[in-house]
Amino acid sequence: MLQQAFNGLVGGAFYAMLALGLAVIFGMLGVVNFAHGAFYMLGAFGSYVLLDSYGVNFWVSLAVVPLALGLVGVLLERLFVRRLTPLDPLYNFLFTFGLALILQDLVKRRYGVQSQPYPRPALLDGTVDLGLFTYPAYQVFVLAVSLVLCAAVWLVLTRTRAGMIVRAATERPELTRALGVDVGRWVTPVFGFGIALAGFAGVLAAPMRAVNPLMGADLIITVFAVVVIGGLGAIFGSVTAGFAIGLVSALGNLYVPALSQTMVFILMAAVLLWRPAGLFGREEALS
Amino acid sequence: MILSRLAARPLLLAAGLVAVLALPWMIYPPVALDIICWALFAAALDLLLGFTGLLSFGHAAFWGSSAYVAGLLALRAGLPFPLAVLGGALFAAVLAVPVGYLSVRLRGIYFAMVTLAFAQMIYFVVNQWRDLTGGENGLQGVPRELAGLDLSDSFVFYHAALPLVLLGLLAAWRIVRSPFGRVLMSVRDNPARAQALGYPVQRYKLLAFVLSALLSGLAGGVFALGHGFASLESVYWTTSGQVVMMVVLGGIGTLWGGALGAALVVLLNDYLVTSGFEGIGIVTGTIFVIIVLVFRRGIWGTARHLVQDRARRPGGPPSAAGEPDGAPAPTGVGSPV
Amino acid sequence: MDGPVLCARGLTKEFRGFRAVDGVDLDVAEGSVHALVGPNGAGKTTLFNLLTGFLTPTAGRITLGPHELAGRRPEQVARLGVARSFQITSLFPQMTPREHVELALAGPTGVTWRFWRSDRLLDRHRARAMDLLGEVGLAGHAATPAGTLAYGHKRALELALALALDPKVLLLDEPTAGMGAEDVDRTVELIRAVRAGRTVVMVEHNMNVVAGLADRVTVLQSGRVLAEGPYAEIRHDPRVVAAYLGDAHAED
Amino acid sequence: MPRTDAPLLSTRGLSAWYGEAQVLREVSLEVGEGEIVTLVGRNGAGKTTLLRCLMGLQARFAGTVEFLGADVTRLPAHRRARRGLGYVPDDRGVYATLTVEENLTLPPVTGPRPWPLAKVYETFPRLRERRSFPGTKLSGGEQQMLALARVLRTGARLLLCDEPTEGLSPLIVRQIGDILREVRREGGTVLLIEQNVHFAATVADRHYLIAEGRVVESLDNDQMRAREHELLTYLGI
Amino acid sequence: AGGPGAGGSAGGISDGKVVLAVLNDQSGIYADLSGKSSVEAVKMAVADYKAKYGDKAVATDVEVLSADHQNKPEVANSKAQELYDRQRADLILDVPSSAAALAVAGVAKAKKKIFMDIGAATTELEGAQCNKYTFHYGYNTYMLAHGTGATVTKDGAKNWYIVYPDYAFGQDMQKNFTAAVQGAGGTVVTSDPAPFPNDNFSTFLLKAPGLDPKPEVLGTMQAGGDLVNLVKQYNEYKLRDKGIGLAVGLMFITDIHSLGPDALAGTKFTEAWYWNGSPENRAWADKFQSVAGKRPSFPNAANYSAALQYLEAVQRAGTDGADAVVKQLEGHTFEDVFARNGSIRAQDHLLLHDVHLAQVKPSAEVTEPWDYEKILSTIPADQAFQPADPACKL
Ligand SMILES: Nc1ncnc2c1ncn2[C@@H]1O[C@H](COP(=O)(O)OP(=O)(O)OP(=O)(O)O)[C@@H](O)[C@H]1O
Ligand SMILES: Nc1ncnc2c1ncn2[C@@H]1O[C@H](COP(=O)(O)OP(=O)(O)OP(=O)(O)O)[C@@H](O)[C@H]1O
Ligand SMILES: CC(C)C[C@H](N)C(=O)O
Ligand SMILES: [Mg+2]
Ligand SMILES: [Mg+2]
Repeated sequence: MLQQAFNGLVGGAFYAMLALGLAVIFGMLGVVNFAHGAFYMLGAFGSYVLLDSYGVNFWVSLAVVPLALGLVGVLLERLFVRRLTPLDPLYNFLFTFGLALILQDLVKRRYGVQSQPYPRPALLDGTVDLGLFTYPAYQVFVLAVSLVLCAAVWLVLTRTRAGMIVRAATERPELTRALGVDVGRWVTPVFGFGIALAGFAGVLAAPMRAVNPLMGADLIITVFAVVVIGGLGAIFGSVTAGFAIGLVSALGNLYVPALSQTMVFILMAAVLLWRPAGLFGREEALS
Repeated sequence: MILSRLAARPLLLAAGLVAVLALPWMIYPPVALDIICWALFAAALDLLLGFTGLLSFGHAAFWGSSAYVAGLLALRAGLPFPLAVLGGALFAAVLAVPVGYLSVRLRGIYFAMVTLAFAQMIYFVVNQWRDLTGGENGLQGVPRELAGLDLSDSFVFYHAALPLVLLGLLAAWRIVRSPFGRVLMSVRDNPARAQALGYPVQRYKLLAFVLSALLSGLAGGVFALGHGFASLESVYWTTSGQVVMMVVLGGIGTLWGGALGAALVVLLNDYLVTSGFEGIGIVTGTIFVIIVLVFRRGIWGTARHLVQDRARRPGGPPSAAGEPDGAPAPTGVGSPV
Repeated sequence: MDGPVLCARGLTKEFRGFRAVDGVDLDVAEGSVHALVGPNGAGKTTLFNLLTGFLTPTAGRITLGPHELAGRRPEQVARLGVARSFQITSLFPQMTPREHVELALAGPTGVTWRFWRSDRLLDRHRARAMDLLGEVGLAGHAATPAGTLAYGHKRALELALALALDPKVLLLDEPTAGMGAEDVDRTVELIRAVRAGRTVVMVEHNMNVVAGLADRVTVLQSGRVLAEGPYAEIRHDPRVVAAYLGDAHAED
Repeated sequence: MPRTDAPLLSTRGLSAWYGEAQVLREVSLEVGEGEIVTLVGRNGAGKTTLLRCLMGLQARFAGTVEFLGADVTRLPAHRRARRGLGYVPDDRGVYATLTVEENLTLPPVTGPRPWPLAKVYETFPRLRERRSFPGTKLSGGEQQMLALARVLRTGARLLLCDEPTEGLSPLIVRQIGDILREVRREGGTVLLIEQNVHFAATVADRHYLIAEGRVVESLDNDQMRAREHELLTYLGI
Repeated sequence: AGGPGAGGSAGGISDGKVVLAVLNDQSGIYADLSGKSSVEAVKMAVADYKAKYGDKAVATDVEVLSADHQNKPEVANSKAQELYDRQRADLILDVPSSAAALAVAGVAKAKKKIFMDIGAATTELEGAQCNKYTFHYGYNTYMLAHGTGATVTKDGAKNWYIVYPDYAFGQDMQKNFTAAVQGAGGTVVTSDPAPFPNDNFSTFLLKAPGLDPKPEVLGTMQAGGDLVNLVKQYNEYKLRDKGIGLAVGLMFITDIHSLGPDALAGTKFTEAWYWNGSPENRAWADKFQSVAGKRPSFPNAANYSAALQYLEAVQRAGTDGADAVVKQLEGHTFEDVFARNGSIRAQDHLLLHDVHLAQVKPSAEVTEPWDYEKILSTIPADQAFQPADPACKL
């Protein structure tokens, strides 16, 4: 039971990391990034291609792939997203939807739909004894890294100057400019950073999940539900909801398997009834 | 302006009617049937997106659930084709009540995400409830008959279905050009103002949602019976995405544009299926991205814009299509959605 | 002028601990023009939002004759006969003034639920709509999309919309804001004309307008009522002078 | 204070619009180094809009703005701030998601004589007391102090203050007056919007009278005092 | 090929042309295991047929078409109609994904044209939804479950824990597997439905060792990406070391390639055909590789065989009239590179042929690319498939 709960947290780690990226991008730019799942997939594929074609190992990929995807994000923001942000947010939603289709099919065309092999890094091949039970080392690693990452992003956003600027720019972009902060210079990297987070989650997923072009497509919809539960734009809420949903679905699989797929959505409906803006959401979600 | 409108409308109407009647001669009847079904679906979605300012990304739930219910009514209860379809549409409308109730309170993008999630929930239910739905095998072997007449030939079925679909399109048009539709547009443009005028905005949105679901269900039911089965695909989120794409391609808030978009997407798909090109998503995705970036009015909207004088009232999406393509939003004021 | 038609008792609105409106008691006498003045941020707009259901009070009661208004939604308040204009013009940019007014007139009749009827059903309100537009001087612009109207005309349309609801109580949030001197005069005349048989509450920073129109003035400060009385009286009230009108003003 | 030859800030033919409403009409004015200048005029006259134009926040405008001898008309807001324009917005502009201290340290230092944090806290002890509170948990008056303290900390050469005394108790108002005079003593310059004519006359060197988007008159302190009554009626209060 | 109603016409080749259409998934999840490469396989069959009969060939002009159904039953349905009606197709081949296959079966019945399904697994095709013009060729859920379930149980793994995806294919597999295990004297300790699609199976993997009695084998009915997820995680939890073996309900060689042989080494499964299973297979696989550029999966070979047997039937019938060809196919027994001891059962049009129990080699034993499998035993044709379902009335 304890082990199952732990296990749910590992699953939740991916929801949390993806929800975090979505929330950062949304909180800062007001963009709901439908292509987030596609970038998660690209993260996993990127590390596969690096390993398969260039022999680059997992650890290097973990640094390089998110960085590269972050740059792609920067380019996207500069070239397209920026043009649409002054308009209704729906346009960026639709834009990223189209983008997701393109990215997914490009990978499909190049590598096919079959899952690609990606081994666990040798260092993390074993199991670790956690006192109460032993557990695969890689999963412990994933959980630890995601917790650290979410905490770090949270800390960066709450405690550092960068985070302060991001929060300030989100709250009052115009005034923040008037106080001498180049908000635009921060927006692009933040978009890139959100994308990099998706890529990072993808690299982490490669050794334990099927690496194929479709891996992000269904996941992202569940993550949307997670983010709605947590409160869109609420970073803390999104991350917490991510871990919580992981936990709930692991236990759901165990006790009520028939409901395990719909559970997230039922939870979402319940939360919406009770708190229409999500658990940690602000009221601006409401009309 | 009034005069040219009066002259243009019957002309366009006649042209549309001729096109629709000639369709199964010009293109393969099952494809023609697909086109009119999707056209109705797109019009139903546009009722929400273009005229109420709500982007539903979960309309597959209504199209698909109606497909299953219509299929079951024909298969298990032996209902004749039009009754089965109406039953499906009614079911979709009923389903839309709780879904709409929960979603309609949320603004633009939040609304889109929540409808998407609800639709995914319906998808899982249909997938798992195998005894009723056939699960991933789909609901197969749905008969099509009317008063003892076998309609399984698609050319015949097209003509049997056409009145229903036209009725649906007419209904969509009527709703848009009704007192109710006027309120919807005012809600889209300025909900606070509509409220101050005494309109219960949420309830109007909910009714619009239900009507849109009803018409989507009508389309989905015809589609299912036309194919002789209902499949999981019909409740999958890609279906929701596809219909949004059709509306955006045709032009948000143009009603007929959706039909045009539907025809183009269906024909393009039909072509790509045998073209040997493996990246259908690349083609459709690229077209979609270009439309969103460059021709936000869509095909119909751009054409109408070119034909009409600028000063005339543009029908438009929540905020952007009112201004020139690519122009930034008006100074200072955020969009109301 | 009879007894109060619109009353607030202990009306309070808190935003995350911040009291924008703090225990306001307000009595608006039937048939009067009641001005609400006070420094920016005093809570005037918030008070309007409370009175019209756009905000739910944290505490307090609002009564309109026999009806309790607190907790009702905006459209319900509007249906009970309280109409408002917005401080910042709030219209449907793609609709013509005539369509605006028709929509406002049609609301109470219930025809707007009839999605199966032609929108020509709304034409039955055309004559009345044109009358109203004439009253506010917009007859010549009845068919121009509102988005392209001049600012002063938009303000006039705001007023026409409020009038179309045939309200018992008309709430005007800075009706002369953004208007040139002539427009201000015209609007003052207009309000004077439409006040017959109605009660008007208005937020206004222009003291000339207040002096010319208001029977009573309530001065708000920091969410509380600082003073209340006829303009001639409160303009000499030392607290009002200190909080709002300024020291120098009392001397004249 | 005498005016120096080249004004620190000058505008020529500034006009501004919101939608179709024109709110500034051909405003030309100058502020010399070391001066305290006020803009007076009734609500809605366009004073705030004028400051927004100077700060680069106004979307629709025409005309030119020169600062430190250079044309900054096309410069975005953050670049102007970096050149030494400090802004106190009329809504105080306190961040809810930042603590009081973060609110103070957010803007970068841009001028020659920044106030160290210690000095800020010394001047406004209430801010020190509440430095770890979210900014908007402060009372209105405290928020006003915070907004002013925030630009003092940047050491901006020219402070653009939009009604910095609004909602403050008389005691604090007097303190604000002292601070502004101190800024001037240290060589700083202030352009100030002020409704309180009395206060304006005690603190400022010169006054621009704004009505319906125009500069109708430029007055020195003596003229201001002499014509106070006339002005008040003109201002419409 | 003929227009509507041509099904009954006797003698000769309608339009002077025989048209074979491969309708399958060329861009979606099944694209890699069949897809366009099966079109190549069918062309090989045509060439072999022509080479065999030369001037005596009844079908002198044979055209091969292909279309992508994108795994959408709606598309498959419309396209099938169009292929039969407009493209004059006499035969539609492959159609993976059961929903699409059942949809096309309906079209074949209505148009009275032949459909030979290879890619779909459902037994409905030869059960309640069977019809005169539809043939199921290669494999089905019964054969997969029965082969692996019965054999592995007989080999000593008595206690099973089954995890299956909660949708039609998985539910079918679970039912068939349980029957097979029990029929062979084993026990299914528990079977759990898993969400589909799913990328986190740890709940089930963690639960496995704690079950009572402890299962000796984990039977997974997942396919494609889900299977890959499950196996990766199975290895992470080191279940093999804990004495829980792995048996897979449905596995294609492409899946082994995805995971790498080591991830699956020792795993048993039922294989309809293996490219390196015999010298003949290998020879054909070499030929295939020279045109398709890769090693064939069993659906590739099955497509070849189906096309070939269809053409042979045309040859025997002397016509491409559907009814005549069906008559030739029904009950026909034959042998080709795919179908050993092949026969087409007349009652339900199911192809019976020898299938194999295969095991994944560890990479140490892999001597050349794609050489992943070891054939353990052959399940003879008459035992590999279910008896004809009485629900099927042709
Ligand atoms: N939604 C809100 N959330 C938090 N605070 C609010 C909200 N609305 C208003 N306030 C605060 O309540 C106070 C009163 O605001 P209100 O708009 O009522 O002032 P007002 O008297 O109408 O001012 P003005 O003359 O500028 O229109 C202000 O301090 C404002 O910041
Ligand atoms: N964002 C806006 N959109 C539309 N109109 C605006 C906007 N901001 C200000 N206005 C209008 O522009 C005019 C000038 O406003 P501004 O804020 O510059 O005046 P002000 O002199 O600062 O007044 P106050 O003394 O009330 O601060 C006013 O009529 C105001 O209503
Ligand atoms: C090709 C396969 C994996 C089987 C497929 N799921 C079917 O239902 O037939
Ligand atoms: Mg106000
Ligand atoms: Mg101002």
